[in-house]
Amino acid sequence: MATEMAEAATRVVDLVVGVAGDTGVTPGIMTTGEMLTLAVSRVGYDIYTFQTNPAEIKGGQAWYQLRLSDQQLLSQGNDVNVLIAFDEEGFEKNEKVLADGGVLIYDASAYEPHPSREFRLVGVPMTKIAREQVRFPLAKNMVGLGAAAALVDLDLQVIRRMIEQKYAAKSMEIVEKNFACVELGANYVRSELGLSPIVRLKPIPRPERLVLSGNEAISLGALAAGCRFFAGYPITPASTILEFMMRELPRFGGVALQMEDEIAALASCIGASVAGKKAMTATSGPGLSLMVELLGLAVMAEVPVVVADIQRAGPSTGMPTKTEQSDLNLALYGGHGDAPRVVVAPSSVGDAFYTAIRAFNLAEYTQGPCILLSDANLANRKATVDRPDSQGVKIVNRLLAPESDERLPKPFPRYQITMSGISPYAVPGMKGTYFVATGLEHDEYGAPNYTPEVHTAMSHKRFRKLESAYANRNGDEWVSLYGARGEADLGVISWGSNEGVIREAVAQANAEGYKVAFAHVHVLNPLPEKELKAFISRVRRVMVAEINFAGQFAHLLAGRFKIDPIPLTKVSGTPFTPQEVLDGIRDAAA
Amino acid sequence: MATEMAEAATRVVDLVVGVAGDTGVTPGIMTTGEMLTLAVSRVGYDIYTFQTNPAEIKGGQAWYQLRLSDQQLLSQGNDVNVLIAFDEEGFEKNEKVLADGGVLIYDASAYEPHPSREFRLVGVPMTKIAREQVRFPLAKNMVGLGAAAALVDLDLQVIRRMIEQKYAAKSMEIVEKNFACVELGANYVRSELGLSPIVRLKPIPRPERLVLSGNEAISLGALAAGCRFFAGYPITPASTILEFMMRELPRFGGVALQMEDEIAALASCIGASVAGKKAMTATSGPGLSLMVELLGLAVMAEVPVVVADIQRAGPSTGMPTKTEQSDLNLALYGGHGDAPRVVVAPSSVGDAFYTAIRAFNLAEYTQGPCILLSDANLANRKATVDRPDSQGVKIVNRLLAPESDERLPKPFPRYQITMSGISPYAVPGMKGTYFVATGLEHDEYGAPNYTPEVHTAMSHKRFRKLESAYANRNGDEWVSLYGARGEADLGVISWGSNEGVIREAVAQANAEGYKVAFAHVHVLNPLPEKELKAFISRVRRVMVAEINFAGQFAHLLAGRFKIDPIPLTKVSGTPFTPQEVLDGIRDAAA
Amino acid sequence: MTTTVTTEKTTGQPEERFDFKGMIEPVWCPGCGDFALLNAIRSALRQMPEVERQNTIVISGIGCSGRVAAYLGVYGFHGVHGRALPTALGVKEANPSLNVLVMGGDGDGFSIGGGHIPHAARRNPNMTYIVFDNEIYGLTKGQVSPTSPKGLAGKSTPEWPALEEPLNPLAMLIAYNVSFVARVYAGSPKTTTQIVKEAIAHPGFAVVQAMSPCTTFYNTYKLWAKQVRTLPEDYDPTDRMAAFARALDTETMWLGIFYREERPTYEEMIAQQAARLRGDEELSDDERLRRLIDSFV
Amino acid sequence: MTTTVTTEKTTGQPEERFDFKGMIEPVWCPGCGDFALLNAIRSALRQMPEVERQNTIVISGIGCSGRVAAYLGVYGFHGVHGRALPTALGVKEANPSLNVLVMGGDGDGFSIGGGHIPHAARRNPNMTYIVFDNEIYGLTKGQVSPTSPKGLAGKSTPEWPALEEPLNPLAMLIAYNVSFVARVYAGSPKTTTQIVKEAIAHPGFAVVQAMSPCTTFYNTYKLWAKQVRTLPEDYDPTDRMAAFARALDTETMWLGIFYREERPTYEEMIAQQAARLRGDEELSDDERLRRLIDSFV
Ligand SMILES: Cc1ncc(C[n+]2csc(CCOP(=O)(O)OP(=O)(O)O)c2C)c(N)n1
Ligand SMILES: Cc1ncc(C[n+]2csc(CCOP(=O)(O)OP(=O)(O)O)c2C)c(N)n1
Ligand code: SF4
Ligand code: SF4
Ligand SMILES: [Mg+2]
Ligand SMILES: [Mg+2]
Repeated sequence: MATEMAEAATRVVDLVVGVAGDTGVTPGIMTTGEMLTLAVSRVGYDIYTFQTNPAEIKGGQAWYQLRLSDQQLLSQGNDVNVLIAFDEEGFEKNEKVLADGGVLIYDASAYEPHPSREFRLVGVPMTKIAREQVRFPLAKNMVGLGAAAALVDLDLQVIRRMIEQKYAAKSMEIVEKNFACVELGANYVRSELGLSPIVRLKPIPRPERLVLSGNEAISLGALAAGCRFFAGYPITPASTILEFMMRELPRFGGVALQMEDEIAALASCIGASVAGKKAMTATSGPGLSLMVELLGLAVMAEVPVVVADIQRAGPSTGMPTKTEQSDLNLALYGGHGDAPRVVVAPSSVGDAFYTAIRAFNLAEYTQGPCILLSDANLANRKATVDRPDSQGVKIVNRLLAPESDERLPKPFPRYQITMSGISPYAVPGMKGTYFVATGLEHDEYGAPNYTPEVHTAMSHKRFRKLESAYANRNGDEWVSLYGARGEADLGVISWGSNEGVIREAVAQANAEGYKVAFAHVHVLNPLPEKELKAFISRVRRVMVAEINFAGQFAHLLAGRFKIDPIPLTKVSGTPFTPQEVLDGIRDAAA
Repeated sequence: MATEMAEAATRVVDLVVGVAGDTGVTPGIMTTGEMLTLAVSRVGYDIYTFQTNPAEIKGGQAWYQLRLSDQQLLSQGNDVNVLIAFDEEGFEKNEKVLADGGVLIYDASAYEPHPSREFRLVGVPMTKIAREQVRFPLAKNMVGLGAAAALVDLDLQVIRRMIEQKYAAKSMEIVEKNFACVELGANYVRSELGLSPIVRLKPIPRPERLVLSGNEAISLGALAAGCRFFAGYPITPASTILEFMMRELPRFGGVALQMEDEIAALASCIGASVAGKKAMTATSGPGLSLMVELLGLAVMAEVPVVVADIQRAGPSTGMPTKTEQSDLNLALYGGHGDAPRVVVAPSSVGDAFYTAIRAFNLAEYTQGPCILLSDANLANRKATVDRPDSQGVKIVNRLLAPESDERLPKPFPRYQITMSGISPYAVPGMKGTYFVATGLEHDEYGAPNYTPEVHTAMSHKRFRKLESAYANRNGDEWVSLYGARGEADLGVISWGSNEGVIREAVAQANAEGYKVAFAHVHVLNPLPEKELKAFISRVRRVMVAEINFAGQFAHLLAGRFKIDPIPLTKVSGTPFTPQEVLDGIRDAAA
Repeated sequence: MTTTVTTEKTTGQPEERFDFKGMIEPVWCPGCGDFALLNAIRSALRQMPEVERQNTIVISGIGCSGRVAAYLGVYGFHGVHGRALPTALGVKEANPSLNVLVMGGDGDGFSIGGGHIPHAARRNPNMTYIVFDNEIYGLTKGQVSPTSPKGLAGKSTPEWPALEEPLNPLAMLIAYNVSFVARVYAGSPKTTTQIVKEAIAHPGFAVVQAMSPCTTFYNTYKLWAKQVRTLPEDYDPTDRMAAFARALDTETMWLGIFYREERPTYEEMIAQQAARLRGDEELSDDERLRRLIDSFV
Repeated sequence: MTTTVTTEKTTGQPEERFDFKGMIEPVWCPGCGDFALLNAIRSALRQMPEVERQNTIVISGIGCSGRVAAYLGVYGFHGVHGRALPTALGVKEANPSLNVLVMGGDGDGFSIGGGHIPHAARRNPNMTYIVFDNEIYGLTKGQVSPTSPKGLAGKSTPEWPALEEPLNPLAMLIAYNVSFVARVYAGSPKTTTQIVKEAIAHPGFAVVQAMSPCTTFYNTYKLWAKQVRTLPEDYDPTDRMAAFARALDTETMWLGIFYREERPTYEEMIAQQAARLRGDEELSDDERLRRLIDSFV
């Protein structure tokens, strides 16, 4: 496994930069972070970001965290090495994450920090420079960006190109003013303060890579999978998928609709799929809750459809801007009656592209709903990813019946009982294969039928389809294994966006002498029984890590494999840090 | 336990009567069964019915099964001893359940049966008698009823009183004609055929008891618990609760509304509860699916509300007239985020009254939603039950804050963190206790708050409330134990309407020499851990019996107690028969 | 339920056309108005040579009327209660060449599903929605519906007659600016066939309120026979104010086309916008995707 | 978010009345129209001596506007998106003595929650619903709403301007026969206060469309300033046809009371029916229950 190597590789550069402040006072705090991210990535470094938006509608404390390295990054990191804090509250709220001896870049015209520990203080009069030297006070954040660039020796021309991309369409004057701020910030650090860089981000020559957010990766994956119908309803943090699809799908001859609510959104996707198109909707918890009845319809009527649930902290409206992995139970069990469905989860930004494809493949293969469980953390954060290999990827289309001879009509067995449970589908428009898709229990021809025999046979069929999907996964990796091979003292199991963080922690733990293995599960239903059984049998104790209160995945595994896992849970609205997982491993191993 | 005695008691009378036919051809097939049921109950016998309605909107084969005994009845029984079949299809469809040597009463003017086994044939020209002798062909079912009455030696005057109760308001002529048919049917059997009764239902002197259906028992229980607001939307098999409450609640100073959909129904119940009333809605699977988002709101905003889900066979529209216990997962997990709620299930018609009260008590105690899981089988079937003891029952009301001094306003800590998790509630109208109930994460005062500390503390609080309910159950029996005491070879665990059937089968199995214990669980969340642990520890193997495909309860128990239970499931849309459970026990013990 | 097969004739002359009968027989009660509506719709379809069996799909909700999806022998989707309209929108926009018919009851359409109508109207998809209105919940056995008259004692609640004013579906549809609004009556099959044909032919969103007595739970044959009247000859269906006035006149059950207006269909607008977005360059989907991915470098 | 306490004055003379301020400060963007509406509503409440703090409850949906439930210092319920109306109905029928105010956005009320309005209208509960209409989805950052003008490019989809016709909320409300229909504008605070007072005083279901520019995502101050006009002096709000005609005139943003009618409230009808059902006999609930149970012997 090549990845094991990467985990062990020593990093020459590994730096975490945090940007903090009140967006009402300093507009563009997120832009500061994003530009730094893009610039760093342009010169060839790996990036991995994490951000929290304020709860206020406008204004409020925001946080943008960028980790960068010359090696592959698996997590947002732990402590921050450089903190850019535009206001005092921004500093005080985040002081605790600044590493001992770290660098604090602050707006010296706004406040004087009173740190409780030893930091390197880099005071730059950002407001003053922007107002007095450039007469553009709005761009004080750009002074901060320049200061940071100087400290990491980043080529300012790369930043200039970012600024041009963003503002050139508006006006070149704005470009010039913004860049002037950047230059003045950099100069102030170099000349006035006479500081030399703490690292030098020399360009690394390598093939260009993408900088994507999780939601962008899901959207691109959907397009690659052949999604040609999308319907949604705005909701944080899923709206950017709706917006992406509204913008791009028409270019691919598809249709994207903003519907009146989530129920209508899923209903229209089901309709589009009945008409033969690959269809998807994207929502977050409250929307998924509303879709439950229609999920059951897709199961019963056997209609392929992908539902992306970008989880946020619940229950109810909860904390819309915070992350959580607490919709697993709803994804698995949301539906009255026995309503089996496929559930998959992307593990990283790069993986989100392939997971979207997997979701479509499984929905089309099983002719039923597939829920894709991402989360707010993955949705918003950016990471460098290799150009996805859209050619090499396998695309599955639903099994189609041959068009029949119109003059020899026979009833079309849309719900034919087969070994695999999969029955050939006919697309409206085809001749001779008329059928009625229905949410009533039905015989093979779709006629309502409430006999014990038919209900029993059809219940089996609906579950069997999922088993067939597992049996036919053909080398598609439903579980990724990391860490110790063979017998291990501890086996960590996780799902969703935690993969990278846990890989990092597990690598560290093994480096410290613990014997820890890690299984990351990509398909949550049907569970990859064989792989997990094998994993469980070779570890002394299982720990299940997830961002929710109840230990939802732990409970699922306990029931399925009759094990008593140690839960490692977190309910703070933020992702795990590698340190937290490492601490968990140490506790469990102790 | 007195019940153990009853199980062992020998029955002098134990008879199963089935009524079958096409309701389009013979109207009043259900009425035939119902009248027989009421009459038998009036003379002091225990009754237990089971019925299936045709799938057609009008017409189609219906089935009404009545078991009667001089001892307590726990199930609908197995084979039928007397079959009244009005048409040939009715006979042929149900011939298989008629016991060898059983009695077939048939309409000799409609068909001649060709039985494949040995039965006692009682042909009565029902159509002819009704048409020619009474000139009231509509009442041919009454001729059948009379014939059956003669065969069990039932006092015809009791039937006459039933007929009067039903039709006297319409016209006495109809009463007379109906009763004439009954008498002629009875006479034909006695005089023309010269048959003597197969049993003699002599009146048993005992206190009058009620004949209730499950839905009636739930409705009455809700009224006894203090329910004063109801809102619903029609759906089979829950509509009769809506209709009951619309009829009766206004008399109690309450309000019952038929809303525009299930979402509006639960929303208005939540609103009524916020205003201080005890509120309930009733629905079936599709409706519960639609209520999922609002269930989460009730959890987060901490609003007591009872949701009765009268399960039918799913998924989706499924088989609306058939029974199933497949909404357990949805009841437990239907909600995004970690959204704990109480789930209870009535085990019999008599228990449904008390379970409704328990549901309200737990909803009010925990200040959150309580889902009551009944099913189509329980909803419709009638049973004799003792007059409920509405005086002796404990009624719990939500914890209220004292009205505060208006001139000393302080913020009211609606969501105060307490040991039990329960915070005092203030009813709008009270002075000085203003608060905003909210579905956003919030601090103790209800102000939105997205900090890790608050989300963690509030998540704990929401779960802690359920633990407190369990700790404070105060002698309320959350699990009923039957069968073998001490060590047993097999422990059956079940929930919902299966209790009686399994008790009967377990008693039989123990009589046959097996060592079987039975734990019936009344509260499914929070699970009664202590009782179940103790039960599990004293049985060699656990078998979980339930009417669904996936073994939903079995999976729950497996995860919670790390056991590997034998599932005994059924997906035919009908309840277990005692024989089926007995067979399951024998297999498991073998 | 037995599955019987309707033998199909070859297409060709109208009289040889497919009879638009499904594999299964209706399960409705004797005398139910839905039979007459079904027949009238069948006749309409048979009389429209442009309607091809394989390109027609009926999307229906849940209710007695919802069963109709299975009775026309074309493609069908018998979905869940109240969601036929957004489901149908998905079908139509996914494949605009399909002839999409939506059917269901007054409860399905105006109660649980009522929120979807104005949003369909805003888009004006070229599809036809026929609401089988019996002013009652048939399938669930006689509860009042949103069009039940005030004071109606639903079968099951005789002592608690409805306190609610009935909706005025036509007034609502006109306020929503549905581009074709009509009412028909099961007791007038010829007009029904005629108006259903016009509704299907209308290029845009057509909604037909189809009055259909429920013989079992609310038998309105006699009542409605006295109330129905055809809209006058000189009635101008392009006058929205006049249509609204007519809709408010609830003494008479006016039959006919209340309102019609031709405006671009949603499919047309989408196609136009898509063409603009795609630009002139002929690109394969793969190539488009590659370029899109490249924009994230 | 900090929790600050508003000190409360003793009730008494209007100027000494509770100021209807909540514990927490609004989180809205600077200049948001919701501020002006909030102030106008506050003034209305302060000027109505019959409105008592402890008997007033605000039920709101989700959206920027939905936050208002916490800003008035009375009882509040900030529920889920789109369900404020049926929630409020439950509150009102459970305790008719409460003064029930419902508030939320155009998306909340006309999109996801739109299906509930006609059914509230049918019942005519005595409560007031104020829709903060900014013709945009504010909280979710600028997507088009059902009242957005056709062709509006939502902030996030500049290349895909809305193809849908906007709803006409007033026309809909008049078709639903809402018994009090009005429109106000955040830029006209005095009229707003006046009309909100009339809406609250109206014995029945009152709906106020309250135009409220979203400075961040769709700043309509300039546009609307040109469009608003107060309904003429001689306008007759009891004429439903005239009201409909006025609603269809979308060139002008008419402000004022479009329609009002007094008819029995739902609470009154329920009370009447309940009295009839209970009969004259004075019975305790226990006794009633005993009798009901006995009827099942
Ligand atoms: C979500 C949901 N709620 C309720 C039902 C039960 N239900 C089935 S049909 C129906 C209404 C029937 O009335 P209508 O739509 O007028 O159709 P009709 O039977 O009168 O033709 C209802 C409430 C359901 N199937 N699904
Ligand atoms: C079920 C559900 N779907 C979506 C959302 C996300 N959401 C929050 S507010 C809102 C709409 C906001 O628009 P509007 O109602 O007009 O209020 P405004 O913010 O403009 O005042 C949406 C879609 C949600 N909270 N719940
Ligand atoms: S119940 Fe009424 S609507 Fe339904 S089939 Fe029978 S007559 Fe028709
Ligand atoms: S986003 Fe718009 S509606 Fe929301 S607070 Fe800001 S200005 Fe007001
Ligand atoms: Mg109807
Ligand atoms: Mg808005």
